[in-house]
Amino acid sequence: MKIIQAIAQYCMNCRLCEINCMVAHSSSRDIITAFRAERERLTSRVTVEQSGPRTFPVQCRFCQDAPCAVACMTGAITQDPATGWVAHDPDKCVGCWMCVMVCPNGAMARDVGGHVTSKCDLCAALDQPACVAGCPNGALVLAERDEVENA
Amino acid sequence: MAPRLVQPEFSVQRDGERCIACGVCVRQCANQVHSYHPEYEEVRAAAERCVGCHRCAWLCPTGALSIIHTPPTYRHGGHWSSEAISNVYKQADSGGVLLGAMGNSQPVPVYWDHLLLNASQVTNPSIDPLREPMELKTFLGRKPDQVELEMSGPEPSLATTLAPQLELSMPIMFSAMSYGAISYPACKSLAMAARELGTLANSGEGGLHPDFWDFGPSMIVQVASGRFGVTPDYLGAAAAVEIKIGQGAKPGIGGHLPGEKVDDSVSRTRMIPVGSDALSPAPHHDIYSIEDLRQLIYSLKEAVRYRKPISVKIAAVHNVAAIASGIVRAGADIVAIDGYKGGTGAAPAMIRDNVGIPIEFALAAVDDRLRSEGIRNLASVVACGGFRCSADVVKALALGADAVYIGTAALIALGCHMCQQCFTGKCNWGIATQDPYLTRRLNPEIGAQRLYNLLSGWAHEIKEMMGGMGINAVESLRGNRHHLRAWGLSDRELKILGISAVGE
Amino acid sequence: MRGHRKHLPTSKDISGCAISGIMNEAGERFSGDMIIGSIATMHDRSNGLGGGFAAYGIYPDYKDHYAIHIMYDELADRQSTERLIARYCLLYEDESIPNRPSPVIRMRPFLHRYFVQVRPELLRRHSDLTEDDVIVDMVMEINTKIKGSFVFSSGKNMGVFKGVGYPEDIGEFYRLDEYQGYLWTSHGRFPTNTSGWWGGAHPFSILDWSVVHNGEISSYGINKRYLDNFGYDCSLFTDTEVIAYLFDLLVRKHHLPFEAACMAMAPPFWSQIEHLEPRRAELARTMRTVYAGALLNGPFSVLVGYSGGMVGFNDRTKLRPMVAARQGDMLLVASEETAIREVCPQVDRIWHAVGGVPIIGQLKDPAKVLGQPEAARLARMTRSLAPGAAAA
Amino acid sequence: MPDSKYLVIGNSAAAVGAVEAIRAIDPEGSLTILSRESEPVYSRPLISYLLGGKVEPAALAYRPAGFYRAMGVEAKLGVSATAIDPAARTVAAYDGQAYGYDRLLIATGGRPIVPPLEGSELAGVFSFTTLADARAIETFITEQGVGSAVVIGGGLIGLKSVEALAARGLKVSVVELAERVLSITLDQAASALAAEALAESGVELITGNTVERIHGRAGVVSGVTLADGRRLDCGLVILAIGVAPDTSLAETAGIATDRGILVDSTMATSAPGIYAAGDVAQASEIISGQKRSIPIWPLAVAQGRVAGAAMAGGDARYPGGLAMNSVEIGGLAFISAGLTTVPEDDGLVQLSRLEPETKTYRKVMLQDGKLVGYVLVGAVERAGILTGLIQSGIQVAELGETLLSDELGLIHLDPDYRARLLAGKGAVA
Repeated sequence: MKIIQAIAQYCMNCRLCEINCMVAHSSSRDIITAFRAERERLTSRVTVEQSGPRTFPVQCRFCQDAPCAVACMTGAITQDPATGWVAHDPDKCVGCWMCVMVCPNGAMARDVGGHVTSKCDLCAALDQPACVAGCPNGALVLAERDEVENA
Repeated sequence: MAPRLVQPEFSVQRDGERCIACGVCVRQCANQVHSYHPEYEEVRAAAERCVGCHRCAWLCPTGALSIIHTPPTYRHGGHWSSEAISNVYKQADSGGVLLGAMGNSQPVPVYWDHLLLNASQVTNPSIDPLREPMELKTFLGRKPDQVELEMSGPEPSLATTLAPQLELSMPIMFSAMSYGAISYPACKSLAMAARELGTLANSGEGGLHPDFWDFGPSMIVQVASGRFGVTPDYLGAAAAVEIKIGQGAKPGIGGHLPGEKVDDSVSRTRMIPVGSDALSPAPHHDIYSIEDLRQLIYSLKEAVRYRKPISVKIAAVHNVAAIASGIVRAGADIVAIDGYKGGTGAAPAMIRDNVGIPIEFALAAVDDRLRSEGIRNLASVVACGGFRCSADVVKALALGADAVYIGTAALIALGCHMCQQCFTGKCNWGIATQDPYLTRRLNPEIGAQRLYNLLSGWAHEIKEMMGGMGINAVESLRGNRHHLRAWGLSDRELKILGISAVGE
Repeated sequence: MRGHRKHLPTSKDISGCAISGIMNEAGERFSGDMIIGSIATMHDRSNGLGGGFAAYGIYPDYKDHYAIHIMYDELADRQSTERLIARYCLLYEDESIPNRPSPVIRMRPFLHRYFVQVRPELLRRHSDLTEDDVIVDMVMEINTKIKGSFVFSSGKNMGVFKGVGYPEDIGEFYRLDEYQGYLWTSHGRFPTNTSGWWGGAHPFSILDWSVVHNGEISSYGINKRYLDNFGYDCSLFTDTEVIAYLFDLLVRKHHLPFEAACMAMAPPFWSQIEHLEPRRAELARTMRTVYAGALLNGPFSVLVGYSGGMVGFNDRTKLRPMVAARQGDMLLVASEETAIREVCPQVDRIWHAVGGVPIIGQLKDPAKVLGQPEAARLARMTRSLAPGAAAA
Repeated sequence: MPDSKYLVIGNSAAAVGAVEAIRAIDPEGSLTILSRESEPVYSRPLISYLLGGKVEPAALAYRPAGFYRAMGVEAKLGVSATAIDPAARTVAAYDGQAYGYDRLLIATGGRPIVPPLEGSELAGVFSFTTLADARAIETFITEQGVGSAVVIGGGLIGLKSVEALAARGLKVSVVELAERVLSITLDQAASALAAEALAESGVELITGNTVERIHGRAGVVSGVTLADGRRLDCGLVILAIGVAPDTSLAETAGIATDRGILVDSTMATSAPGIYAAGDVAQASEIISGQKRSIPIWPLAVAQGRVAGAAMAGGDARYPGGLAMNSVEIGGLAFISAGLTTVPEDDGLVQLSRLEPETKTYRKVMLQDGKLVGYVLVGAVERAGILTGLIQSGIQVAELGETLLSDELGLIHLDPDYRARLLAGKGAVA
């Protein structure tokens, strides 16, 4: 399956990926409305990490034997053994943060307002993930998971 | 010390109804104009730091930002413009030289805009480049007067061997911009685009980063007065070598790369210490007259075993025609003339705005002079200095240029917004900076594609204009001043340009 | 302005045209009737503001003399002109060019011809000069310096006859039916901006080169400046003049065969060159690179006459008409097929010229017609580059 | 005799992990589950959410309805196994049947420790480890109109029940023998924050004390007497002293046990064809390298998967367990893993930062340059990265204080390790 790859050398820390992610997963899907009326629930599923001048975004890697799916005690997170897809059902999530505890990528975001976790869903409903589409510098691309290169 | 008298030039206007305090502007402004105030959950601007680069406005996801040029409006005085007054304040504040970057920023005449192109009507059909071949291929280098054929064999064969030529898919190259003045990704964008387009980029005087040696066949390397990064391998890597005598933006003075822009990589490429200012002397210290230039030209020809053309680049100055003639006679295969509006990463503003002559006249004078001396074919003439669009290029070709160099236009394609602060090293577009936080902003894949797009667009326009003139090969446009007419110029200017007035 | 007055134009001549050329490659001479008949069929391609002919082999008695045809505004201009000629040449004969007054030919200049040879002492004094060079210098000097004089023909055993009018009327006027030549070319003109000066009619000629041409050369501006580089002063602002000088430069001075000269002027496209075999590609690339300024761009068909034959060729995209036919020893080339059929109803072969590919007619035995030295010079000019090289 | 290729005793995390792993390899082999609980597999940790009224009963389903059918499982729910005969490869069950097997998994989990305490037989005294417990407590509270409760034990189960009871509006007292709550999973500072959070939610916390006896009236709980003689009135007592591996079946079958059933890295026990996984098993632990029983959900699933794969002929290996816990107390999140307090021996480096005003606390423990444990309170977002670092065993000493930063990211980590993570290959090579 394809996941999102960061081309770190072109990540410029604008963090529009985070903003676009929040808007894409808001109920209004309108940036101003989302930030005005839904601020409490806005949770970016992608995090731009920074170390000195270097930055790059990290989001769910759809790991083999995804530890979040192993750890999830409610069955909210499940992994399709055939495709590797890791799904998160917020309706089943109770916010126990077990997945936060085990995700080695730090890619499980806490939606504190809704007391659930959220994770990258590759914007399955859109043509391409909002972060990829909105990256102004081509620093986010879709790549086969097995061919993802280091950031 | 009393407060500075210089006033802000820009106003940062933030639409409160649209700002979501996402902080993109805060993170993107290297001049620290924007700052987030968590206690009020709002972003504010320190407009006095704004250089008008528009980076924040471009990236603001809600379009909440407008950067408005609001120079101080002193009482209107015809002679004492606001800029003149502000410049006095600046120097009284700082005691320094007024620095400028990019090209001349004064509202001086643009002669290209006084020239108009011809098109066919009735007596001659225009050619549709979408249907007919339209050739822009250009060869730069020394040409003999004639081709000699060996007639003794069963069929005539070539007895003439051409001097080394640069083959360009179109008569447009990227002008010299050094690694150091511009960033690694900017250099890479230019090199990648040049290779993809079948034209050439120019290393400038900053040496060639090892990563770019692969692009050698698409590069001209410079030998300038500082000799930065010049090694036999450097000369060997490139398609051609250019001796830089002068630059249109700052004729008569050397180069100055501030130490802030000399990071580890730049230092290794230039072979100078990290953090040291890279100072190119005003003259080459081994060239004090034309015969010395000849020696350097031939030294370089020896070094490249006569396999590559040697170009000499000069600034367009008053007696440029005679100088160009001397350069051709000294053995240069290409003469590059950089006009008064040429760009730079840093130059004293007084020099930039007041020294030299416009490329239009310099080019016309050089082409005429070389032809009148019967040596026009001995060297190709490359014009540079402020080409803004394909029509400028077509006019330059018609005036007599074999090709043009574009610099500023290329940088604008890469995102440059002409804030003219290159010398600060804080280019928010990742172009004229070595700050690793800023250079990341230019993805060379995108940059190269944008350059490719720009020149593809220009090439298409040039073909359309040529087709209109009934010309299907660029050599028939080159020096063909019959397709130019001028308006609003004096007889004397017309005479120098060698063209007729509109209606003639 | 009176039409017969010398009026060197100051801006580019633009005109449409008819051209025709007929040659007997065996060197058999025939009367000017035939070429007049041919060009007359294309009456509608011209508008009465210019017509002319070049005829080769017409002066057998003076075949070793340059025949200088001059038009004078006033008889008074003769004096200074002849003094100038005398500086360069020895005069053997001179006369008014015979003509037949016609109601349709009006306001003509005085037309005179001289049979001359270059002063031997000039050649001795300037060892690098050929007698052709001297004649060219002389013609250039007369045409640019003397206000009322214009040399319009300067070759050996050939002559140009031209004026303002329809070509058939001009032919009638010059009594061309009374001349015998082995090669004739003709031109009917449709100018759009002419002053109607006789000297502005075509053919244009220098030495034994004569050029008739149809079309507008969009590269004119650079061709003119290119020729400037080599000392040619293109004072007539006509494409024809430029083509003539280019032929003179490429063939006479640079010793290129016609095929190579045509390749310089109408080269293959780069995309075609890429597909040539390497040696020919290199030749074509070199020709294009060196002779960039000689490339004739824009639509044209042109017929170049010289003592050894004629060369017809088109622009490389063939935007102007040119038809050629052979019948026995005859080669006929014209803008339209009718102009051939009219005078030669049955032909062995008739074809449309291919863009950029020259149609070359040449005397089969030039030594017999022109003498051995001239034949040797011409042999080089007609060497083929390689089968198909120029055709690419 | 109902024979199966695969027989699983137990029906929780480890059992489901095993079933799914078996089916990933062998879609066909017959598979039977024996479960002493009568419900389909449910999320055991959610029983406190159910009792607290935070989720509907339906939310407890750990796998969708039809899971057993989809997996081709014969689920014998409410049928306890009573004995294993390793020689005969049969399991005797409460229904009188002997279930034959080719491969057997013991996933019986843990049993609550019920101390010999006077009054523990009274109505209103409950353990809190099963859905049945939760339902019984809920019924009891409703029927008896219980207004206050005493929870014996300040560990995870105890505090979970406290959270649930408090959410139902009961006045709750917690009695913890140790000096602080969550003494096994948290360190002093974090326990203090937990105590603070408990206090803020109106819970009475009594530490360094214990219940001596439970009082009753008419067979129903009425209060407790503490060791210090204090008397607390209450209508409900929850025994949450701890849970022990339910090894009884294994022991009687002669399978090697310690605290739990001893297993190797494929979860195989000492008996051929018999595997154990989950809270009942005692598998290796990565920091000590010893076999330890770590009764947490993620490890139960992971062990179940390894066991299932091994049973079906796969070659999965258990990388070793790591103790870790995530709990919220009064809305404050606590996550910890590995070593959380400095043991006696030296060689441990401890970095910590406490910000009382924001109720955040971060601590990491390093040994030989490797991360061996952490405690996070409040700001827990980076917990997983730390967990991964412990599991990977890579050197992190040079990260220093960055380990305590909210900005800690893959960007700070060893490039090879980062590459592995970004390619979805997980923390353990």
